[in-house]
Amino acid sequence: MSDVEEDRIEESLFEAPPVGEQERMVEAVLFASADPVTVADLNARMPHGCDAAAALVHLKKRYEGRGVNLVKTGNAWAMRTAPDLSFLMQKETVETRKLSRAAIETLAIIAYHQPVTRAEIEEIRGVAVSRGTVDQLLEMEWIRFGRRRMTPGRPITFVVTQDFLDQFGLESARDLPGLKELRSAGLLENRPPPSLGASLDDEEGGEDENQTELFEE
Amino acid sequence: MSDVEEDRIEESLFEAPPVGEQERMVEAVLFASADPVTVADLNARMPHGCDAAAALVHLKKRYEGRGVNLVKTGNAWAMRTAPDLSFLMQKETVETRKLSRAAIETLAIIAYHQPVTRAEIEEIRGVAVSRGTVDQLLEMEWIRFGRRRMTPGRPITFVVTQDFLDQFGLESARDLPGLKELRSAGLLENRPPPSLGASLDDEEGGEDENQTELFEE
Amino acid sequence: MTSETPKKLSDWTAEKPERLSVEDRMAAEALIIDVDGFEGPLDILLTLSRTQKVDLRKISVLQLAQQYLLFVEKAKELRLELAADYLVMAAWLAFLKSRLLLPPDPTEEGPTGEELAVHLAFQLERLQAMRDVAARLMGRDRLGRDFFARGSPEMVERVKTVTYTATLLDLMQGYARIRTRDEFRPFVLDRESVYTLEEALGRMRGLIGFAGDWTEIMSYLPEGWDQDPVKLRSATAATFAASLELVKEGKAELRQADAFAPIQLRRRDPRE
Repeated sequence: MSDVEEDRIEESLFEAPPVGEQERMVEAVLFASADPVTVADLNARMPHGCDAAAALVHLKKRYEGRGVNLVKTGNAWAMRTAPDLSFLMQKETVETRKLSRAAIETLAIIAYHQPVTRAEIEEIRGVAVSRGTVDQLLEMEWIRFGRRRMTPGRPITFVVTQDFLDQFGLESARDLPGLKELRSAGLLENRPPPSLGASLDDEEGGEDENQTELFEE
Repeated sequence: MSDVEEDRIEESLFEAPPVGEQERMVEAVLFASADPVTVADLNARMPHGCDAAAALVHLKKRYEGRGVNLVKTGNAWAMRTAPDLSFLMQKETVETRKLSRAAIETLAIIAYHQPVTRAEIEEIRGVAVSRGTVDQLLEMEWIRFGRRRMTPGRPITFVVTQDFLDQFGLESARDLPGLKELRSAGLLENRPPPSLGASLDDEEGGEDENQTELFEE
Repeated sequence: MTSETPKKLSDWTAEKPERLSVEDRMAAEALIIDVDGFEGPLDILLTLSRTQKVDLRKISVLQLAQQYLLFVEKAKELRLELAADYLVMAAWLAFLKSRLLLPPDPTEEGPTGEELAVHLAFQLERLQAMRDVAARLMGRDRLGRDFFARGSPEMVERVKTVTYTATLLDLMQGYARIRTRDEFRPFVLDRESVYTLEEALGRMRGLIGFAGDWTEIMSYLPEGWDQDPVKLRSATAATFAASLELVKEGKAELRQADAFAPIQLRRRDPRE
């Protein structure tokens, strides 16, 4: 028997499970995992021919208003307890490390201005960014290195991670509170000081492009 | 005001939440808890007047046939993925490793000299062939047992399989390059001074003869 | 965030390392603002701007510059050591102040005082905006505080399948390795045409029992050894030597009728 024939037989033997069954599978996998699972990962784990994305739509609806909800963070899905029931969870609460003011501001700047270079963060805060602050955020895996900026010196940029989105219950960086208002107020622009020449304008152009790309993908 | 009076006021102020709400609470607590939770524990954590046991009955029914089930372990309750979906909790990873030197050499000898007995392989390699090496090649289905040799002891011979030919993109084992080609390809470069014994060309001649004979059976 | 009092500012964890000696710290206590609690000159400007109680876009940068310079003066009076960037800002603001006060000089290059002031206002507004959204961000429901992940995640069992690969090149190199290694075998005398005494003895011991009567020892030569003269000589010598050995052991008898006549061998009955 040739391989082609074998494959054909296998396919007919292992047809994709019914939709209801696929929903159960997605439910089980997401329920079992503490971390968000991507659609690609779900499809990889489910039998051949399954459509995890479709199953997720059904499942999300099923868990609406329940004590546990299906949430999307970045391009992954996770089960999380409903925020209104947090009062029941004192027992589960993990004492989180208090972030310094510098760290909180740096995090916010990276989230709203990403991808952003260290120099740009310093420009916005008007003060040098200490190594410790960036290290702490990197270590918490709330930020990570992004692409290098195509400007002289090719500085590395910072972007927020999926963990960050998960932590703050955000579906994507586009859902950051007040993002639209800030943008329409022009406060996310990397406006160069007027003393500097036109050379920086190019950089700004590239910046905006980058950002648009990041937030609209 | 006495304690009894206080309790009474509290009770009227904080009526037990509706049953549906209690079910949500139990759901969230069981989901987030690292360990199974007892009914007493649930009642203690839920607002005054709640009946965790009743909520559990509803919740158990809700999860019947789902990808996640409510299970009782000892006198405590927990959420677990449905047993029939346990296969999803396995992540299959395929690791590709390079074949060991012993296996490659054994395979090469079988390919060039087939059908060949274990004793002959050992004679050519100059060392004993471990059972594991042959078993591995058999398991990979790159070699298989050939006919028995019509000599004392009637030893079994090994030959390469169609899988082997497919893997190496060969139409037949005769397509394997001869020693002359190996040398012109630079694969025999580190040959020692030809001072000893028969010259390589003679050997190759014998070789070719052997091969022809072997492959024409 | 805007309601923060200077007192509270000092409670914030300072990002910069401690710059003040204990003595200076004591002095700083008296100062309305703990400089070390600030996150740079922009932060101070932002705090000072609050006294104007206006929209940051309508802020008087000139007034702000004056306030900042006053602050720096006071810090100097108190012998408070200010970091370089605070002094750089002071110098810059003094320059800005002069530009804002003097009528613009058309021959002078570079941005006008107005442009610089607008940019400073923008910087302040942007920093304030970042602080506001940072507060909103931190006020969001948080994982592990307001909503929770699975308490007892079920571990994904990893089933590892190992597949082995080899390329045709590996195979050929492997074979080439074996074939070339053969040429490295240690030197041994080529004994192809030598029939040893041991070989002859072994052969004769096996055959002698079948031959009851006198037999020529030449018939004990191994097959194929009588064609090549070199081989024939070696085999003959070995067979003769083996015959003598057998006689010595008392297992056979030898006889020869005449010089150069065939030598005959017979098994000797052990009972005799």
